[in-house]
Amino acid sequence: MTVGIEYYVLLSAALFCIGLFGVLTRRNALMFLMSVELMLNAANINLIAFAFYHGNLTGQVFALFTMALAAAEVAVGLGIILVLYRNFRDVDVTVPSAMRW
Amino acid sequence: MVVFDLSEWTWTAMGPALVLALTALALFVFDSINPRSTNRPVVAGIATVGSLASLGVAVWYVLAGVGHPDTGGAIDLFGGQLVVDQMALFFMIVVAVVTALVSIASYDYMRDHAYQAEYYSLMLLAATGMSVMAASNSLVTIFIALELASLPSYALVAILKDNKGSVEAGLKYFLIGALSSAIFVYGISLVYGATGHLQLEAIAANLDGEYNGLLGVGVLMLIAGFAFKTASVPFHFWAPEAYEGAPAPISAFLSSASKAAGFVIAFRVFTTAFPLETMTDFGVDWALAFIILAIVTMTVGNFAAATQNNVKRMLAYSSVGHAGYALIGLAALTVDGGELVLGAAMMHLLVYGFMNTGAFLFVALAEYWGVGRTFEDYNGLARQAPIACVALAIFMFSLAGIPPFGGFWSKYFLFTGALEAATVNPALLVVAAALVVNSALSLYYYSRLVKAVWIEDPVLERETLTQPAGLYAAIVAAAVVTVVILPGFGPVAELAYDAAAMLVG
Amino acid sequence: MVGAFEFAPAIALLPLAAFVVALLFGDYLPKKGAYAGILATAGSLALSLWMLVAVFGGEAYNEELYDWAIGEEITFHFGILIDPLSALMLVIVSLVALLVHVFSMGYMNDEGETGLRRYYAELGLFTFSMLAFVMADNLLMAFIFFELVGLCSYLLIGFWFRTRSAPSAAKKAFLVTRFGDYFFLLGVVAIGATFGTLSFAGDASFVDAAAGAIDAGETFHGFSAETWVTILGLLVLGGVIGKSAQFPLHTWLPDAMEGPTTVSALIHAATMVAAGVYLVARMFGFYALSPTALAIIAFVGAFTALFAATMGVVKDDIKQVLAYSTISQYGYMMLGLGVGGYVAGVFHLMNHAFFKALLFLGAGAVIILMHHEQDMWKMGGLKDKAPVTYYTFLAGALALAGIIPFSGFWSKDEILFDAIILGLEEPIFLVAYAMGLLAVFFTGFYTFRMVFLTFHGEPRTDAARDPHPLGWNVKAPLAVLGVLALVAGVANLAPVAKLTGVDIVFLEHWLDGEYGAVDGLLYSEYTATAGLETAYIAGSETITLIAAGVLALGLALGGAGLAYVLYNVPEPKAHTENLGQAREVLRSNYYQDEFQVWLATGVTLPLARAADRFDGSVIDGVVNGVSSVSLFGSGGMKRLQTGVVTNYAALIVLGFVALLVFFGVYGGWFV
Amino acid sequence: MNEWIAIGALAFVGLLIPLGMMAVSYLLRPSVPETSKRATYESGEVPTGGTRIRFNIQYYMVALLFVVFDIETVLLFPWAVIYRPALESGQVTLLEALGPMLLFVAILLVGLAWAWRNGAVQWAKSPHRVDSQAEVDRP
Repeated sequence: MTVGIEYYVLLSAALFCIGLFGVLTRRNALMFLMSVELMLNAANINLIAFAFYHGNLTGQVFALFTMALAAAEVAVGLGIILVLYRNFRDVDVTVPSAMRW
Repeated sequence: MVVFDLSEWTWTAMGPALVLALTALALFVFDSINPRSTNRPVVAGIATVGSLASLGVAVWYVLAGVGHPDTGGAIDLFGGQLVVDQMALFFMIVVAVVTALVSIASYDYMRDHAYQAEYYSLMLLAATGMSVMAASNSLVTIFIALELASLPSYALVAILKDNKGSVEAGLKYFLIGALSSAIFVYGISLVYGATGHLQLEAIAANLDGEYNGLLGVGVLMLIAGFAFKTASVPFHFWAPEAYEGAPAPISAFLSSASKAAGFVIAFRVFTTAFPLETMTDFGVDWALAFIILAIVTMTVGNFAAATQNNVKRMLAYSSVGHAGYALIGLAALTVDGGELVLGAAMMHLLVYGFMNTGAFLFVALAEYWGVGRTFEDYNGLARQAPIACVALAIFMFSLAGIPPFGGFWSKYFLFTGALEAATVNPALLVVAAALVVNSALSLYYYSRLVKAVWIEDPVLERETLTQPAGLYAAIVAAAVVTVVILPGFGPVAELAYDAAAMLVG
Repeated sequence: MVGAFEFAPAIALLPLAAFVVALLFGDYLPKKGAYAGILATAGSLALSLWMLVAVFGGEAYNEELYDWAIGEEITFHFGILIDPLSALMLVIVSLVALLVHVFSMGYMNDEGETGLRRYYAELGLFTFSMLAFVMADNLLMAFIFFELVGLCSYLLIGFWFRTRSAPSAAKKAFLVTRFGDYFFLLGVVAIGATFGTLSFAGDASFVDAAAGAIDAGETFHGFSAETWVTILGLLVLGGVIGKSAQFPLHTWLPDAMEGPTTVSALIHAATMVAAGVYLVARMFGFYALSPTALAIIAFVGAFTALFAATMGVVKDDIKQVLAYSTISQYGYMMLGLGVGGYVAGVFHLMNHAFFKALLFLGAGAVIILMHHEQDMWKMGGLKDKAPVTYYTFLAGALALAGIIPFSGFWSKDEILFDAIILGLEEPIFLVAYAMGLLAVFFTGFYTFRMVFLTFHGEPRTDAARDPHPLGWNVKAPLAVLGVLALVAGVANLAPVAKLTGVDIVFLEHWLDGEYGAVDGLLYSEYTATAGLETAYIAGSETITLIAAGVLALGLALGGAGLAYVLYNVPEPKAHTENLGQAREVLRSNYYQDEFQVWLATGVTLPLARAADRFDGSVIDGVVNGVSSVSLFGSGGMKRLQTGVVTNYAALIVLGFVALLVFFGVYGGWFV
Repeated sequence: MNEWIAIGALAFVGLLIPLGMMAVSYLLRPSVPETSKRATYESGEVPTGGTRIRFNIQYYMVALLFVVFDIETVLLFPWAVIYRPALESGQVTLLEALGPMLLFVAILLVGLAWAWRNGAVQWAKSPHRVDSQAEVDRP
């Protein structure tokens, strides 16, 4: 039984929305980051599913790149969260709000 | 004309980006040899020489006609993943110029900083990313280059580790950036789903109207990614904070080069992969999206800038406003063409690269002096530093679009281009009107700064101000170009129009 | 003679260099920069003469040198046009400028004036601007330098800016001429916009374009081409009327006499005022296309000639008399041009430049003699004490009055002749002719009234009894100009030529391209274009010629004779009382100033007040409202930036969803 | 669609059972809060300190390096898959096939060398040194 392409899209959309929900509600920087990773992986699901659907490998290869870049992004992000903690003694993303208006 | 044959070594067409990458690696190697040294002259020197070399190569290529229709047209690399044409070279020049100016200025600004080599190598890596963005011709390369440009930028904004402002800015920039890149890559996946390809020409060839909804959402998500990179409303929220909190040279770098790079991929993607005619048939009228974005961005940017008290933040918002002006380049594209207005947007980005970089570098100078951040703190600076303040006045008036300076011309061409396109699409009249209204408003807050510097009396007595050579050199160079670009506008305009014509035609 | 024209820019640039030198180093130079000016103008004169010789050798020059603004529709450039007309004018201007510079040493330096650095710098700048104006090959360049000479005039009239009257006169001159220039500017813009070119000559001249448009029967803005050309011509004429002090914009010139007399000689007699008339001559091909414009020029000129001459009759100040005579004489030139007498007009322009410069410099000499007294009633009997001044002044006066054989006679006679032959065909021009003719009488009268009051009779004050001595630098320019006033008429002895058949109409050949010329700028072509019909008394040219000449000469002699009777007595009395009511009218210059002041205060001021009130309440209200609303909006808009990154994410998502929904519905993706 | 109903039903039941049990127990149990009940349960040990303790920064550094370098292998993977077929096809030379990957690895090596030289893989002796080390890490 082949699963229809629309279900993959639905799955990835659900994952994307879960990630988005996390982004909007989590105040912990790490959770924020994880939520973003969810969104990226939602894209990966899409890419691989469509690669299968279209019968070319472009999407799969791109998914690999996305993963690598996501890792790099996490690395940079963790560094920033580290200095955030050092400066604010907290990893709550809503705390640093000195610059506004 | 230099006769230059790239047929054997086509990858050398990426020369400007390669030079930047090699310079970044060289800095890493240099720093690995003696990690504890902070040899500022050598490090800053390598960065400056590297970026100037990149500029030199790019200018040489332009003069030699690389990618020009007369010499065989655009050069495709790696199966069309990269393409080097005149627009690519044009933006490589913009990136290299800004990088060079910022490198020179950083020599003084970052004088007490511990991570010298890291700072410059991150900057050059980001510049490499931007340079590659200019030549990217596939959503894969675009995404990779975009991330290559973004990731070092996040680190650069937060590089003042003990400065709460810098860290806050870095965090916000990073979080919004991560969110935007997730949206962007999801958009890519949707476009891939709708067409089965990621290479831009292949996408255009495979638009069959089967999955319009998918395609439409995907295109909107791509727009979101570009809007983030170019700091366009509603993806601009990171910009005021990031520019305000970051070290001022980095603000200059991001608001000029990064923005230009964001625009170049937007130009390329939307003209190459999504021909307006086809897309309008499919119900995906992206030009309309850009019209809305342009108007909103201009208005929000300029209005928010009008009542700022912090100079850097004012410049940050004005940078948002200028993104709106440049968006006209895409908004005014019509089915019949529009290379004029696209070329005008490219010119605006070039001129902006000088005047905005210069303006932020003046802020860097003020921070170097430690005079403070608000307009009042800047009062009467002209008495102590007339040269820099003349340069500042030039930048401000050019940003506002006052005639003799470069900023006027590009804005003028944008305006006429929008009016011309309005004959096809009346909505552009609104855009043109918004351009005029916002320019008028922008004059208010730009001249406020000039007034503070030249007319007002200092609130407090200041000690004599030093004249850091690097910062001064960069500021004066930017000011000189902002002025002399007027007589030089012929060739610049020609190049921009050629580049735009290749893309649209 | 190859390459003569390569040096043409230097003609103008030399005085510019003198300006810079005088401005920067004037205080350290001997004579405060006078020598720099003299050297520069001498150089210009030499080069101008070279140009004259080159043109005489059959060459001409029309080059665009530098494009300073390139557009799609129109390109603005600087260029040089040297043809017979401009070559002649260059010589006149540089010669008079040179002589005035020399004279200035006597009039300004030797009299111990201060601020001479400024004086010579401004003089240099003026000479530069004037020469560049003369050489201009397009209307915009001409306009630029037209304005620049106006500026210099303003500066030099206000040279003694510490007095009360000089600054006010300077302002008046500036404003009145600017008023005319405003129309000129409109004309320049309109011509450029209509024809896409502003060149005087060459393949792409607006004159050709206009002629082509008329031939093709095009229409512009709902007007036929001919009407439109008339409108354009009249717009440009606005500048001419202002600059050449024609009615009704003549009121500034008498006041301009507040400047140093040398300035009056150079700027307000020989050159700048001539710029207006020169401009008409320069674009005569354009005016020739429009008989209406020509007729208006003729009537303005004729009326001004008579009107100013009558006012000159009652003036007591020697410079005032000369000022009104200047206005009057330029009226003659306009009359000449207006009736198609291109050669006559240019001829008079040349002669007038010489004899009026002479008279002004003579007046300057008299003022030196009189220890800076200008009231003629306080002079008298200077004839014996200053013979050089007297005889040169007399030569100028004879020329001005138009007494044969002095130069003024020949040119004025030619103008009147051209007017009458046109008037005989089209009687309306007889009115213009009559005004011109009548003015001859008044000219003769006031000229000799001035001569007799100044030089004849008994000295009436101590100053006149013991005049201040004069230096060589005062006498030499007078002598040169005196000779020229006598002999310049030889250039075009048209009546003699017609009577005797000897070909001595040198100037006519000169202007008709007998030697070098630029295509399209020829007298004969103008005549052909204008196509004015003429007729003669009893069908005979000779009779007409003699009748007109005798009539004019007789009137001039009559005027002079009346002056002789009334004023050539040891103790002359003011006879103006005999004029009764007319005296007051004349003395008050027909209440022109009062009228203009009334126009300003009675009409313009209330209008301006109303506009100001409108501006203050409605416009400012709207503007201030807009700005308050903007700033308020700005305050609101920046509150969007809460500083909390989660809010940003929410707003981004919200914005994106809004776009998504809008485009989804708009593009029908979800159907 | 039909075959998915079973899965959906399974998921529904799977969620319903634990939720229902928690709801029932919430309704039935008495609520008597006291200190020992609210204390953190640490398998019988007496809890000490807060929930958040600072890890040695080197954990983080090494972990980060691992993540970054490890993930780069995913980029090597597709290359490895096509390397041999590409060479056998004869359309690419050894240099063309091997060169880019060597370049890629070389760049990674530059990064690794830099990280090494900057002390990223240096193991700190005690947690106390970490903070001071971080301060003196750079002059």
